[in-house]
Amino acid sequence: MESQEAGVQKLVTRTIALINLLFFGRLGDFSKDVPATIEASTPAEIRQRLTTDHPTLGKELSEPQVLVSVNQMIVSWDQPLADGSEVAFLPPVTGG
Amino acid sequence: MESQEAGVQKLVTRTIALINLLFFGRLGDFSKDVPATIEASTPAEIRQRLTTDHPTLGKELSEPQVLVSVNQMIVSWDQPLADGSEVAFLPPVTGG
Amino acid sequence: MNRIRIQTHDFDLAQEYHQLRELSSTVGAVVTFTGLVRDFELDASIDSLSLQHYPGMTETLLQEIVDQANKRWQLIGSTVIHRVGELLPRDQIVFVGVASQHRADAFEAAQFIMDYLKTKATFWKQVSQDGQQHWVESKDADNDAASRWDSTDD
Amino acid sequence: MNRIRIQTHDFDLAQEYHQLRELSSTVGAVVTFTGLVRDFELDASIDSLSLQHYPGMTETLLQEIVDQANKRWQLIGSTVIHRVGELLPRDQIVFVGVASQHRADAFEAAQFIMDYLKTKATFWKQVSQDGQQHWVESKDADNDAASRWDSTDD
Repeated sequence: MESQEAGVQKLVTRTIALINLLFFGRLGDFSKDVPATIEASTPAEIRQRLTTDHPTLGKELSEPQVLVSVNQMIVSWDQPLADGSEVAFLPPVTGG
Repeated sequence: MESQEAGVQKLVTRTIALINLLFFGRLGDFSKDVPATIEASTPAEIRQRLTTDHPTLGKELSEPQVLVSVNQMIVSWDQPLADGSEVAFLPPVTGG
Repeated sequence: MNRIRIQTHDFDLAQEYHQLRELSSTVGAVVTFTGLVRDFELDASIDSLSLQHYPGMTETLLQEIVDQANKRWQLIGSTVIHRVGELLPRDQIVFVGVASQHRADAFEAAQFIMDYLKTKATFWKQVSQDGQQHWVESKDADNDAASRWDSTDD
Repeated sequence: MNRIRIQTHDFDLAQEYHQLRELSSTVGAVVTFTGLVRDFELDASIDSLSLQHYPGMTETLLQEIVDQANKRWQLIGSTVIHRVGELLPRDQIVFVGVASQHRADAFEAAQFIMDYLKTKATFWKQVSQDGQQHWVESKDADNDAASRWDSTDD
């Protein structure tokens, strides 16, 4: 939030985008009072910001097996985010 | 045939047994006029004696892939035979 | 011909098999895998199972897995069905069917699709045991099963 | 529970699957293999297929193969059906179904049974092509498929 204005105005090093959040599997249990959207420039920043208000969720998201997807593609945690992106946090899958 | 009498009388080194013959797969095509039974002491001897009257069949039976069974068990060609045994000649199988 | 379906309702093995078998007169082998809900998990009996997935992404991932299978083996057709929602012990949960000319292709592709589905496709299982619900942990065995296909990957 | 049948009449995959699935509440995986008569052999179309076997010995050999599979893998049940007599293109010819707790056992056992059946069980195929009948030659690929199981044999 502190750098939001600068980012939006100048588009210099990073854009602060409005992101739709999704949490699957066990992560859903820890994110019941998390807002559906957040402003952030990377998945790593989302995680960092969520950790402030939701430390338990933040800890879960930091587990090395948790993957992150942007618009349904698995990406790295420092993937730059565009406005309106759908960011999902995915614990290890257990289907089949 | 040459040693049949001696074998039956003394039971010394080998017994001449009356054997029921079976031919499967392509071997059946070469054995249409082969009698259903034969006297012999081993599968190898059966093959040798069949070769005399049925050279084409004999050649087929000498193919290395042909297996022989006695009473439905795969055996070696020098397996001693008991009277009434069922000896079958088996080309490579092709089921499934 | 590759079909992928994610659905809450049950599937009929006979019907799926029939479709694969009828794809072509060159079909010589059809392999089917059906996964069933077992009545226990970690040695405790389960009351029910709830399956969540990530709509859209799951279909994309399954399509990628099936595409890979088609690159690696000579396939005539395949069908992948995964159920979601509430399931009970002994219910059918997943189906993979593969038709090919020769049996090795169908066997290996079906096993490959299942191994990858287990480790890559966005499904999550929650079991209900003694009135308590908890998420199923992923299994090392599944990761091992999937990774063995990596070594021969193109 | 292991079933072995050699028969002239057709079989019903759905019925065989149902029996395997219902064996126990611990069944988590059912793999089926169905072999179909293709309409060509060595690039020539076929009119029909005639399957001969060695009654008695075939059943014994199939039982040995199934026993070996049960020693090597954790199986809940299996079914092997092989048809004999006259068959037409697209007819079902052979079925192997395996039920187990975990999928790897069912997949591997089903493939093992088929590979061994192809090279050990006393069946012989004769095809009719353009009014001419000839016996099918055995395939090196089948021997290779079967021998790969030898290295890990007990």
